[in-house]
Amino acid sequence: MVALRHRLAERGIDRQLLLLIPAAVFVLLLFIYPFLYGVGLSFQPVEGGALGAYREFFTDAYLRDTIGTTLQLSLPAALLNVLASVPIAYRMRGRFRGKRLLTTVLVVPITLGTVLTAQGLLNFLGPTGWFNRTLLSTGLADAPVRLTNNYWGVFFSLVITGFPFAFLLVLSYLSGIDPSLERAAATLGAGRWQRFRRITLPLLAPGLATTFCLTFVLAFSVFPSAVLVGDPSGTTRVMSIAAYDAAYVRYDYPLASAVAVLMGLVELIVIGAVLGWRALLYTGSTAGGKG
Amino acid sequence: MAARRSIVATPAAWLVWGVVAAFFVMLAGVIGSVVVSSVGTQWFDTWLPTGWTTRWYAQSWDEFTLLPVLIVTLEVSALVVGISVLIGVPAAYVLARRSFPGRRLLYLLFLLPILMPPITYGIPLATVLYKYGFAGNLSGVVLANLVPSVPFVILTMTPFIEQIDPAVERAARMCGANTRQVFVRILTPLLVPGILAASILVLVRTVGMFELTFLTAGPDSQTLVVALYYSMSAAGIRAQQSIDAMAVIYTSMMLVLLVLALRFVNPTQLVARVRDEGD
Amino acid sequence: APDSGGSAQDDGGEVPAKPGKAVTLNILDVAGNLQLTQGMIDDFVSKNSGVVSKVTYSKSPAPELVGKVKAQQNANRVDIDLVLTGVDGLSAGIEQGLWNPLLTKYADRLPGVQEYLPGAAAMQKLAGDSGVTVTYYPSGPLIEYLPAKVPNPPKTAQELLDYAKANPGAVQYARPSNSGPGRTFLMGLPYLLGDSDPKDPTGGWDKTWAYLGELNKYVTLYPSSTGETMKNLANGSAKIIASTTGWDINPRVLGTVPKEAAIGTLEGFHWVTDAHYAVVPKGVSTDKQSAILLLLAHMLTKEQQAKAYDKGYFYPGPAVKDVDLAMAPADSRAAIEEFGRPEYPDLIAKNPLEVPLGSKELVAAFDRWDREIGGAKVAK
Amino acid sequence: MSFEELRLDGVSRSFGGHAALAGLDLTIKRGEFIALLGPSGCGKSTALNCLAGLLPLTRGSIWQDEARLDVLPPERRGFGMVFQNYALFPHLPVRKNIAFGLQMRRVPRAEIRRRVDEALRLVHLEDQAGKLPGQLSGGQQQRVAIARAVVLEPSLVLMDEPLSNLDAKLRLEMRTEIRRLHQSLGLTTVYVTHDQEEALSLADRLVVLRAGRVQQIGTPEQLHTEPANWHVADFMGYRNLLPLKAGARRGAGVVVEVEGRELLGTPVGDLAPGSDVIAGTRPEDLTIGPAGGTGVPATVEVVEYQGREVAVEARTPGGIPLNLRSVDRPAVGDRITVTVEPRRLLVFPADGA
Amino acid sequence: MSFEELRLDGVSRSFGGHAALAGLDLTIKRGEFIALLGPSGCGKSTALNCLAGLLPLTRGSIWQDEARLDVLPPERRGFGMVFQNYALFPHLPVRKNIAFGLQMRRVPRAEIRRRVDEALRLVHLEDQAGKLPGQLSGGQQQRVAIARAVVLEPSLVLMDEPLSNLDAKLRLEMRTEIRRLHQSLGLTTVYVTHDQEEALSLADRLVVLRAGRVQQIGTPEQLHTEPANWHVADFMGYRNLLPLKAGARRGAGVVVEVEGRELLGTPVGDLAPGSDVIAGTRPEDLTIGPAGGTGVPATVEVVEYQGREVAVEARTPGGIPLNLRSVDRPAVGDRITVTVEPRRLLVFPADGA
Ligand SMILES: Nc1ncnc2c1ncn2[C@@H]1O[C@H](COP(=O)(O)OP(=O)(O)OP(=O)(O)O)[C@@H](O)[C@H]1O
Ligand SMILES: Nc1ncnc2c1ncn2[C@@H]1O[C@H](COP(=O)(O)OP(=O)(O)OP(=O)(O)O)[C@@H](O)[C@H]1O
Ligand SMILES: [Mg+2]
Ligand SMILES: [Mg+2]
Repeated sequence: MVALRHRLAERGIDRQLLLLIPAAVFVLLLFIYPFLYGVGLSFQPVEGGALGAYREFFTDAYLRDTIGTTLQLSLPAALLNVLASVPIAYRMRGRFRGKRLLTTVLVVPITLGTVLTAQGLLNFLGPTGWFNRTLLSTGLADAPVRLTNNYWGVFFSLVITGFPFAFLLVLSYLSGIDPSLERAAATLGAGRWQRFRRITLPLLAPGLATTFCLTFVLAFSVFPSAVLVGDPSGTTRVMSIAAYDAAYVRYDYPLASAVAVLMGLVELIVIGAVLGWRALLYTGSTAGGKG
Repeated sequence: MAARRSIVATPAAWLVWGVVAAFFVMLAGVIGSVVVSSVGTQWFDTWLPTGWTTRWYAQSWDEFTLLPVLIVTLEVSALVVGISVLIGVPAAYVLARRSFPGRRLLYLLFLLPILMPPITYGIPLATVLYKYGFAGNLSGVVLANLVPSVPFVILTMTPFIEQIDPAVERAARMCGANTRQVFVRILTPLLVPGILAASILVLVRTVGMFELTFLTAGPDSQTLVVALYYSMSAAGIRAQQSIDAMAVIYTSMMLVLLVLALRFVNPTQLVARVRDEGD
Repeated sequence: APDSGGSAQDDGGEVPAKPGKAVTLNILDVAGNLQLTQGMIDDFVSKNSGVVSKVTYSKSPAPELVGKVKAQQNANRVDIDLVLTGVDGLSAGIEQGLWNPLLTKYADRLPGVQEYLPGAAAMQKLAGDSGVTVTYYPSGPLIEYLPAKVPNPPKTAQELLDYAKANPGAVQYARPSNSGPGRTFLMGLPYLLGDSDPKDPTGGWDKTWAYLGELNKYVTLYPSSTGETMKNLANGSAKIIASTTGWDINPRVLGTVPKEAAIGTLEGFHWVTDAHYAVVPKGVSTDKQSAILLLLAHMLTKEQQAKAYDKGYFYPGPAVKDVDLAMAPADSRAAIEEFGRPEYPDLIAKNPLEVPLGSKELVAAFDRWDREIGGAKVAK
Repeated sequence: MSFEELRLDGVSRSFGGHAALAGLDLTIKRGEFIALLGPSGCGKSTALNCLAGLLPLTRGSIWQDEARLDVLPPERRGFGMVFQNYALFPHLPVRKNIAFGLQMRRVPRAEIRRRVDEALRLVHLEDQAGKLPGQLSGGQQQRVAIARAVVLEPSLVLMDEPLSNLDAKLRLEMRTEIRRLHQSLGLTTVYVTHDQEEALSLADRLVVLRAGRVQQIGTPEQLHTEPANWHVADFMGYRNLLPLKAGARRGAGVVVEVEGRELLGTPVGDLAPGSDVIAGTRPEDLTIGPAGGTGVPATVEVVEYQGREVAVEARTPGGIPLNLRSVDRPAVGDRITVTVEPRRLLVFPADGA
Repeated sequence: MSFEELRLDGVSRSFGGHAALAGLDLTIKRGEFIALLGPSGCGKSTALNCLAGLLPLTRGSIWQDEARLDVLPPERRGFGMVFQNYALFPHLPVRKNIAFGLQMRRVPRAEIRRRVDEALRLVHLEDQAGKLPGQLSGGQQQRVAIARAVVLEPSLVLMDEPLSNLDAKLRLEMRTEIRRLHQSLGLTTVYVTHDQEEALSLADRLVVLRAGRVQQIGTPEQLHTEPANWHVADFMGYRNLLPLKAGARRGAGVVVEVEGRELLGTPVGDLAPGSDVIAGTRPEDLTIGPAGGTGVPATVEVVEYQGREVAVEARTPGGIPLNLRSVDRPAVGDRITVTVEPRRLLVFPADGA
């Protein structure tokens, strides 16, 4: 009994693992069964055998290309969101007046929701919106610049809704890093950039990986804005539109499930790569020693 | 107060603040144009609407009986945020701190609900919930929304927990704190920035989650997003301004929630670091 | 909710003439129909508190409807008692076997059904026995423009194309799968162009697809909603847009489109009609079914139908014959007198009425439009 | 929660194959004060963590009287601990840090107040009670850590170098306080230190560890005067350790030869004549005589001021360095002779366990 | 980056109104070894941080020869620092932690390798080079921190209690290494310690701080034998500080009366007869005589083993506690008399600055 406990302790198993149970039970009961049902459904298409839905997806270029379209939209958006948050959050670590206001304002877009964002983009960036009006009246452009109902509209909406997420997370992760480490690096002759590059960034990297994954997932499953400010039959025909189409327009649930499963798979590949890379990083405490 | 070294802004700093400023301009434009439109009578090819009115608000308020909807939304989001933090943080803790066989598999399991679009599992999930009498009322909406929220909390919190020095927990145990007390008294305060961030994300997701909410909601457990979605994408004629008004209502509600959240949790915690020293 | 009652066991039996005790009805509107009919329903409830004690309304976009009803039926707990839907939701439900074919047994309890306008009757036929037409309008296709900017509007399909060619970006219609007028325009084209089989978008629409392809070269933007096209018309970034009778009158009443906007028709057009239906999901208790039958009978009376004029939202609106504007409520009359168009009764009377495509064909048309017309933008 | 004795039975802990602590056997009586001593990295903190329950054992067991202890989680053992890296709760002010354990034990408010005040007084931090740990100096933090542990009056308190960051004066004071606490509260204490003087003055018994293994367990005097092997001697301040050859026995003593002079020493263990030995002595046990005296000749190389005495480094003609202490102050370059009493020169086998 | 002298000019730093360091004036010559001494919380780390550029000054300036230094960011000052809390980079293994500064200075690879190896040897961590800081013992971490700072051979190295977590033996070794480094590389060093012995043995000059203010600056001997006031004396090991009344002058000395016996002491500063004074002496300067001798009578209360000597606590009939040291071992309860040489008894004004 005790020997077993010792052996288990060495492998890291003890009563603390019980803390996992509520979450695990929850996911098992409410997710796994319905999910397997959905996956099962994707293998029971109306025609074409077990893999019919998948075959249809991959043989129909109009469906297949949605993978590329989605990635082209979500990868740059997620990347931009994360990368832009880092320098901004980094600048905002110290104390300065108005910091709280600035942070709050940066976080406000979280509350916008897709609809207001979409409406706002259509109004603001539209052909007669304030933006184009300003360009025209200042003579910066002689015809309205088209920024809505195409790739850029969706991209902007992903940035507006995704950036605050990323910023909030990055700022929080950043503030968990012991500031005395940067000081130590400074006394060792590291300038601002090197301190950031060699000390802060590596300690922040695991958080960045997670942030990237979360914003990527949000961007990848973009749906309403792809329809509202995008070009849903062309440049912004993302996978979720294809899935939605199959499920709610054609009521072809097997195909819809297949598309959704493929969406999950593509996301999993990207996230797996990122998290795999994260596993190679240092992920422990970010304290520098005592105190 | 401490004398500050003169802040000579480097080009990099200018760039960063420039980008922030551009973002703010964009944000102001986006929000402003919607708000202006929602209180305008007619707005054609001009800088500002020709007249002002509040009838779009009155109209959407009546059409969707928004008061009960708002209350339901508040209840649902509070419950979802609370429960998912309660369930998710302990799980994240174990996943961040411990290594045990099957950890990676479990992590993957927790990741799936975030990755999978609700289309895959929404209808069977609703069926299950209806079968056991959970759907069609508030509990169903809450349960369904928890499915992606709990994993979301887990994923967000893991790096936060990794950052905390384990010695602090050990010290608490030596003071006689059991696991629950370590959580409540030590980890939670240290994790406040993380929990706050995660809660806000979950809140936004929940308030904005149409599919699962719609599939499991009963007639008196609709949330705001269902109304909003309707005004946005339903058939029929709807003035742009009334959509704008709905969007503004939605946003104000989120803003109120955010402010409330920041009220109950010390707002400086969101940005201040616990270990803040000197300057 | 415990009082939502309906379970599969008691929906098969005979529907009593009156419910045993007053019931609560949960009504789901997926077509924007309550705008027209809520007044009728409230009127019924206030007069028949012994039949219906309370009504709850909820609304949602049509597509998700099927999933929800399906989930409820799978679990034997249906809490949606009455669905107000357009053609899309109706036929999707028929395909999935969700609706209770009320009319097969109880047509005699709905005398109004015999009184339908010809167009409404045709729409009712489309529904089989699964739904009851409650409102109806001939819809479009129409074109809408500002006379100040388009002094000489095109009169034929060819002229529309020429106009588009001369003014790239000036002609606009919304993506058909997201927009009523867009869809009506799509379905109306085969009649305008004289295609071989206007009901078969895959095989019989050669001219239509060719025309749309040509037009596509001069269309820079397919907005995702009709509202957007209306806005663009109003702010001048679009000059001619596709429209319908409702979309012509109601936005001008609301003020989102200038009052002076005018409509035009293209020579030789056929109306592609549209209607809203009331359907009852399988699994609703017989007590509730009986209350619903009484409610529907009430809604199909002429006095109630007159409320469907609304503010031109579904112009004209009533599905039954001989409902004059004069019978409509005062504000409705006022709005239509101000913003309505005298030419409509004539246009409706003089042009053939056609029922829309069945859902399968319509989906096929959307799909092809997305691939060949909307999606072709990618290549540009 | 009080106990009669605590028994460690082959307690071991490895980190990925490397044994940080190997087979520690030790019985601690109630009220005893045990010090763990040993060079950096020898496993002192590991031993403490195992005892506290913070590190699961990889072998062995711990018993409290007849109850098995190593299966209990740390919070159920009822011990107090002062951590080497303080581990203060960064979000709680000093007062709350100290009150934490009492709150966990549901002590009434008023009493918490009283006891915390007392603990604050004990560590001289009355005016810092409201600060957060991040605003304290290193020594202040360490004192908070001490207060936090002793305020609980636990049945066993574990201290990991609790005084390492304090100045000499405060250290002496705190040392006295710790002893006072130990005595008045009957606290059983296990104390890790690298400071032999501290260990000698505080502890009833010392445990000397090296590379995870126990070298010697004994009273301060035993360790000081009879180190079991040259490693212990090295650690106990025998700074002069000369590798020599054993000579003949002379009575209870043994002869060793340094720079051609015979010295008499006390053997520790069996020493075959001619075997390799290490002769050890403390700087303060070497006596400086004038050049040409009877002792080992040497030349003064470094003289270091140390207050009342000076530390002297000298070197024999053969190059052997010697550390000495002296009240007089020789000059660098002086020639001296060095003598030692036989009982102060210990001779160990060179392969000393 | 070398300099002739470093001048601190009224350097001050407050935290929220409380002055942690007030007006530090100090000139450091190249190659000098300065120790900052003082009780916990007196501002030692603050002074170091100000010098390193990690804390902005609230007043004063720092000059390197003729160049103003306090406006430069830390990385441009070219100093090395050992942090009190180590501040090791948790994500880098030991070797990379040490190499970090060299990499920042773009030292060629091969040389980095060589110098890091040497530094590792210096701190005896050759076998831990691949571990992460979190896997090291406290003392090992501290040694990494030392290696990281000295490997740069900076023009000035700042050390904040760098040896506090090391055992006595290693401490002595490291102390020697630090001195060797200081001398061979000509490193100018500012060294914070709480250990007066360490300070005395290492430093050219000592700076004693109390509550943010300089009490005395001087050579080790000056401080040891001529503390400027009773606070410094207190800190320098004058454990017996008796509040008395000044008596008459007698030659260079002054008479004070303890328990009815007159003692002759050395006055420090002006002492009006009858004024309040504090007479201070070290435990080791008190001599124990048999009962009935000429000194102050007392009774032995505590005897503490401390290796070669014992520490004795005795109490006079009037209740004044005395700390003594003795090679012989009196028994508790023994009656003794205590005497002191006049030059070992310093008499300070009681309101000593
Ligand atoms: N988590 C760990 N992973 C790997 N090795 C470890 C870990 N913790 C400790 N060790 C190793 O175990 C040995 C003993 O460490 P321990 O902390 O017990 O030393 P210590 O005696 O307390 O030393 P010090 O006096 O320097 O604090 C050291 O060599 C250390 O490097
Ligand atoms: N960030 C801060 N906020 C407020 N007070 C502070 C802060 N940092 C230090 N202090 C205070 O300033 C005083 C001097 O601190 P400092 O760290 O210089 O002491 P120290 O001499 O290094 O002490 P030790 O020997 O204990 O390390 C202390 O009273 C401390 O509480
Ligand atoms: Mg240790
Ligand atoms: Mg300090």
